[in-house]
Amino acid sequence: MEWLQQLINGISLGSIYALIALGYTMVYGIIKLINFAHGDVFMIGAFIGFFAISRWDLGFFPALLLAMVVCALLGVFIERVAYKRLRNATRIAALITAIGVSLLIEYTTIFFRGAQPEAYPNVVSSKTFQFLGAQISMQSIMILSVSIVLMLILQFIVHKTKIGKAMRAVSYDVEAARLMGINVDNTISVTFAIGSALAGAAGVIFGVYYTKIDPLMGIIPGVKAFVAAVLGGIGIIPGAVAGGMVLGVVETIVSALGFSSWRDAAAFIILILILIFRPSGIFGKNTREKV
Amino acid sequence: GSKDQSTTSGSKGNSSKEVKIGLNLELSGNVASYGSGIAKGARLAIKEINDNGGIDGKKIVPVEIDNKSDAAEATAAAIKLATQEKVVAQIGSATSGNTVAAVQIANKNKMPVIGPSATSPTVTVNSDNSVNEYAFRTCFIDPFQGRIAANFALNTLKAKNVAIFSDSASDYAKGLAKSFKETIEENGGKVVAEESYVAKDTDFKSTLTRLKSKKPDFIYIPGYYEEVGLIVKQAREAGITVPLMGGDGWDSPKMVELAGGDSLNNTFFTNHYSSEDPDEKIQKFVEAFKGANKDQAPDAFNALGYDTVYWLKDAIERAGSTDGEKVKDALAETKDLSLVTGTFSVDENHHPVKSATVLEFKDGKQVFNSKVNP
Amino acid sequence: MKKSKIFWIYIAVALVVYAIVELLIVNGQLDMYYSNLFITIAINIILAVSLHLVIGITGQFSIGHAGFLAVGAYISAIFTTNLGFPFPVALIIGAIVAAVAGLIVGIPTLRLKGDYLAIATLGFAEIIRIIFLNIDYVGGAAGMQVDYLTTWTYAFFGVLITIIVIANFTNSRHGRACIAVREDEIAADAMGINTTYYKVLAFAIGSFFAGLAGGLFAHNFFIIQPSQFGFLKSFDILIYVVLGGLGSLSGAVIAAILLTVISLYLQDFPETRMIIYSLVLIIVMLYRPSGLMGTKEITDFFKFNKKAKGGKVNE
Amino acid sequence: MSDLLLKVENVGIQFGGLKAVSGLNMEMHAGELIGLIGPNGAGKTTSFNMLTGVYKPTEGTIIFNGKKTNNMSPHQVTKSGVSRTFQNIRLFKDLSVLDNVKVANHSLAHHSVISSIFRLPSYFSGETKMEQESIEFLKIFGLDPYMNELAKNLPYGMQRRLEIARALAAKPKLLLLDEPAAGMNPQETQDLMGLIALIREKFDLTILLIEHDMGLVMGICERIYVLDHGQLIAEGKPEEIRNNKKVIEAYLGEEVTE
Amino acid sequence: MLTINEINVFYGNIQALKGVSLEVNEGEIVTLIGANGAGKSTLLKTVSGLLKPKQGTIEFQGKTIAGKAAQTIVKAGISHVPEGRRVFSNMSVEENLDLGAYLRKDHKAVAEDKERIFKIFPILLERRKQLSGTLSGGEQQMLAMGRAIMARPKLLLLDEPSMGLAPLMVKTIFHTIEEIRKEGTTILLVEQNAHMALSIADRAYVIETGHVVLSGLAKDLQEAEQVKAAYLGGL
Ligand SMILES: Nc1ncnc2c1ncn2[C@@H]1O[C@H](COP(=O)(O)OP(=O)(O)OP(=O)(O)O)[C@@H](O)[C@H]1O
Ligand SMILES: Nc1ncnc2c1ncn2[C@@H]1O[C@H](COP(=O)(O)OP(=O)(O)OP(=O)(O)O)[C@@H](O)[C@H]1O
Ligand SMILES: [Mg+2]
Ligand SMILES: [Mg+2]
Repeated sequence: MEWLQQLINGISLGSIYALIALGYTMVYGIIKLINFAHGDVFMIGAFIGFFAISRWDLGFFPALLLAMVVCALLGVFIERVAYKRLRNATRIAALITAIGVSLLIEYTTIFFRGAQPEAYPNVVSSKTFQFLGAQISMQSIMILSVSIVLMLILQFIVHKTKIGKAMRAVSYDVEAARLMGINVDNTISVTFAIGSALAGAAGVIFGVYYTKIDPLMGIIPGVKAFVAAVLGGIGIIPGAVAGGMVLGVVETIVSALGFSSWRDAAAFIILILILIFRPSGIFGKNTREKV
Repeated sequence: GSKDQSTTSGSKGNSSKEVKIGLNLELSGNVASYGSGIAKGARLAIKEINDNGGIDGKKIVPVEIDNKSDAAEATAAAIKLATQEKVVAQIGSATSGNTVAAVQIANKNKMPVIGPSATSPTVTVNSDNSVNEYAFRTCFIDPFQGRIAANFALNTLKAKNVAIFSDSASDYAKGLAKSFKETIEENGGKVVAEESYVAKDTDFKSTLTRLKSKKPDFIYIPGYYEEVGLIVKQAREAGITVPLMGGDGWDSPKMVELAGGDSLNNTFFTNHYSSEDPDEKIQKFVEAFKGANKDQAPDAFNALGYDTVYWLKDAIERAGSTDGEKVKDALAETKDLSLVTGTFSVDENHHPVKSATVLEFKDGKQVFNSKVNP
Repeated sequence: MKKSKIFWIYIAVALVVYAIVELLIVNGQLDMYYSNLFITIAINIILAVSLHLVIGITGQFSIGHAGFLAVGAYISAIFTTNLGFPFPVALIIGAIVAAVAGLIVGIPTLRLKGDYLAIATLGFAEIIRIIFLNIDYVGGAAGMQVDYLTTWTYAFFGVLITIIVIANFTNSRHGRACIAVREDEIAADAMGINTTYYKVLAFAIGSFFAGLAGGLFAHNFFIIQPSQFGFLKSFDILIYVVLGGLGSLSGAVIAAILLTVISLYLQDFPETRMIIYSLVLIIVMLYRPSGLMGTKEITDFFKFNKKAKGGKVNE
Repeated sequence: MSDLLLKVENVGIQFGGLKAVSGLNMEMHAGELIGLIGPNGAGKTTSFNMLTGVYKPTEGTIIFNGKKTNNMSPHQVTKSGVSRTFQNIRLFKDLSVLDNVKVANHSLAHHSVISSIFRLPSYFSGETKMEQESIEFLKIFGLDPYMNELAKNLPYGMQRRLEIARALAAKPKLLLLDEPAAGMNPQETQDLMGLIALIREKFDLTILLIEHDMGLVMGICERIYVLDHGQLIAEGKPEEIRNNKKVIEAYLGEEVTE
Repeated sequence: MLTINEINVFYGNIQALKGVSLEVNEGEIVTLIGANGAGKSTLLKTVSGLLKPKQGTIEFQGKTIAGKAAQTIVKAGISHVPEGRRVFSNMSVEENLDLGAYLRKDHKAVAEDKERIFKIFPILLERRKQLSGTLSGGEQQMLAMGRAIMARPKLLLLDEPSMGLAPLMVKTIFHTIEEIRKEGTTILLVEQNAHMALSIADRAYVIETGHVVLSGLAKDLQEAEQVKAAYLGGL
């Protein structure tokens, strides 16, 4: 029973990682940018949700929507101001800029409201029910379903819709995409908007689930989401969910065995092992460069 | 770095009409919330003192430096405060490690350092038991709180099989856990499980599930409210109903918001004071702090930062000088000084000797339970 | 042999600078504040230059350099503080152990490419940090108190040796092989270059000097804690290299100096410090995406030769 | 005929479900100049990749100079004496022209890392030797005036030539050229033919080349292998190939244009 | 149909086109020949909006297009098959073709066009689901042309379509070019294979180091000594 409970714990932790990793992998998949600011957009989303619920008395869903919209706009703004100029620069230059943007968001937030944490109000039922002697909370079921639904939607958008095809075309060859009549700037903006809206949604859900939010809350989940995305095969949407789950379950198992102070190390060890045996992640196709 | 020329005149800001005090704090980086908590308390105290005419007529001029929660930066900041700014004394840092980093600098430059929340004994006492002349602290030392909690668990709550759940990335939490464990075992109790988490974690369910299966009748959770709030909430959700207890890191109005009032029933913590204490000094502080900080109620860091400034003021006044050596002596000779976080004297190891209060949460309110004298 | 003469001129200039600073320190004209600043700059230069070899020259996207810094710091601290070895010996042992750690990390991970390599190196650095966090012998989270032994002399010669070794390595057939790996791994392989060997070699040399910097770092700050070696520290080092200009050794040096000074200066603005710092970072990258120096070296401006970088040897 | 240099026995490779090459048999003797032709996608480049260790054949053996090279990595194959150019030019774009050649010269000098770092005498002699030799190669290709240019700044035709120079600097016995004349106009192609003949003489090379320009192939190759759908469909002298039914049908088309 | 007037184009400080003027009439095949680096590709890129001319004008069907965004120019009816194929390598052959029709809304006609392309290039049908990055060089060239045709352009810009193709394929490609022209598409063709290009073109321009040095009817140029010597080789 304890182990069933632990498995459930692992999956609910994993779905949080999956949720954040989805937006990460989406942006990465299209413009190959390790968007370190993703975790901070996630944080902003959490705060927007917080203010919406506790100061402006909105319900959970309106707050979620508001956070997604604001984050989408923020994401587009960041892209236009900070990343657009760097499209032709080295990837590493864009990475440094992303680190800069991440610090900027974190410390601007601290500047305006301080570094102390905030506690999310209780808006979604935190009921739990019993299943074979294990406890499952309504909230974790909600998070898991949200992650999976979003994954399906994203997968559909990217692979089946016109804008999705445009996104993929842009990701492989910007110039050739232009020649197809694709508006590259808009396509990238849409990508950022979707990715950032996902981050915002994840922020609100995170806040509701774990209660505590603070201006630096995005750093660790940001890195974990990156790990999850890479585990699954970066750029691959179902991979983000799978990677998140693997990460969540591994961390839980390590803690359950009594090695909780090693759990981050274990997460990275799993990552490295998987990469050694499958250098492009669980779902990544190991396409060798054709010479 | 020669920002203001007015202070380049050598003798420690003594000559002019001001008293320079350095604040070497974690204002960014991973423990920014502790450092800025101290800063808020200290700023309030400085403002009050200056509004009331300063120290012996001299205004306090704070020099704030952000050490980015990093010991190397804290060292550099201490050097700057001592050699460039030539402050009378340094307040900070929030963590023991960052304070230790400044201590050698302090000794060399005769600049007293007071760590408002540097709980580790090593801040003031070296491994060879010699005392660092210029190092002080405002808070309890770790072993003290751990001992009180252990006695409380054994004697008041009649616990036998206890568990410990502490922050392995915090020397504070580890220090408390260590003395708690020692005291429990010396007095016939049994530690059935010892688990740890890492600061900034948000998900503790797996370890809590594991703890639950060990069936303890009391769990000691030293750590800071940021994580403990979540731990208490998740523990109750996981069906852990036994009493939980922690130290002064629990003291924050956020604790109730994070954990929820119901979850906090049957939890206890040791603290310097109770913000619910009707004592005039305390209530005055709580009101003033709320007034200055958008109605935010103070936490332990705020209170300690506040008290540290007043303690320093007291010492400078008693020394009648801003000379580092004299201030240091005055700090060491502090006797029965009454501040918000208690009335204390300084012992030969530069530990403040003050009584601790055990508080209990009842429906989201901190309720006085008992007082333990050192 | 004209080039080797120039080499000696550089060395002579460097030694004169060293002597002047040392004199000022001994005479007390430069107080602790400045000597600490110079030592910090020196440490950061060593870090920047060592990572420059890995990223700038060999093109391997490593973002876990702080891990090797940590190894050097802890190992050398153990050898001086706990075991009573002389400081220089401890420094070398720290560097060697860091190089070995570099080999252990490098051999399995350097098969990975690009971002996969990045996250793997970041992961290894975190693992190293967590290991120290869990070892009570080195104080765990509370950290380890270390004797204050680093002086301007140690720091200066650390920098000098690092730069000479890495510059000489770069300007040899071995360095060229590394650059070829950076430019096009498949073509390099087809030209008979053992790409794995050179990647691992560059990584080990880079780790060695990061370890050296770690030794100097540990003994300059009284205390070391695992939290000082997190990935944000790795990013700081990465920023030196990229901001200076990928592939430019002098760029890495200049950026390390500049950013250390800026960071120190910003201590006076605690509230806005990180905001200003991040804005500087973003603006520099936006307006000079290839870094301050691009791929040029400072010597290029003295037009000793005007060749593409990495190909400077024609003594 | 002189010694057997390369023997390819029943070599094949599979990518997922696709058999890109199968049952390939070839023999090359020292000093020969041989063409490898075939329709697009026939598996020519893939065969090169197997010969140079970039791909590992899933079946068969490759014996070069008496040694089995199947499982060697590319740099080992190169050291054993096979070097190549690429269909899509793969120069070290941000290196100077001279350094491009020096990279390929890598194994000619033997000064160690230690000797480089400490600038021991072997370093100076080794580097000097490499530099002189590299310049010699550039001279042959008329590239010496551009030796300090970045490779990416060269015009296309020169880049192709530089790639050949670079491949030669690795001192191969067998040189593999993948569409060396692609993107060249007829005049430039003519010059290239002369150049190939020249280096072959001068360096005692055996050459295998892939090319779609029939003028070039028929003009200089002594023997030709024809691949189609991964299989050898013909082998012989240019005359024979030109009139081979299968080849005409699969590759050349009805009237052979020149 | 297309009128280029005195354009100057730069890469940074390097001037690649120096006052080039050129005209393409409706229904024509115009070819552009010249040595490597003469600026042929640059010219095509400028027409399709990938580069912006510093000076000069470009008009397409009476409307000025110089400096417009590439997607606007595609919409106006110009399709460009770039040098080096530039297929979307991690997408399947079919998806590449679909992207060619990105701006089109007439789904039925798009499907028909796709069938037609599979008829012209049967190998593409065979490789329909294969990722285009793993196609051979020649296969990719066919795909790139097919993709451009999918846009049903009025003017097709072709940059060295015969590069790297087998002789039979070269014939197919040139045959296809003529076919496409017959269906009413105007073509501006850049070629190294000057023989073939001149044999199907109506008119031709010779371009050298950024200047147009010669122009005229294709069959006249075929005879011109200057062209023979430089571009037709001694064959
Ligand atoms: N890495 C790979 N993965 C999958 N298929 C591949 C790979 N490399 C080559 N192929 C397939 O193998 C076949 C042969 O390709 P190859 O490049 O050898 O052709 P080629 O004869 O060189 O043609 P061309 O003259 O057009 O260059 C092609 O159908 C190609 O799609
Ligand atoms: N991205 C670029 N940056 C700088 N210079 C360039 C760039 N692209 C082309 N050039 C230069 O512009 C000139 C014209 O190049 P262009 O590609 O138009 O030639 P081309 O006639 O198409 O030659 P080819 O037959 O080799 O395709 C050349 O000198 C080339 O070096
Ligand atoms: Mg090929
Ligand atoms: Mg061209």
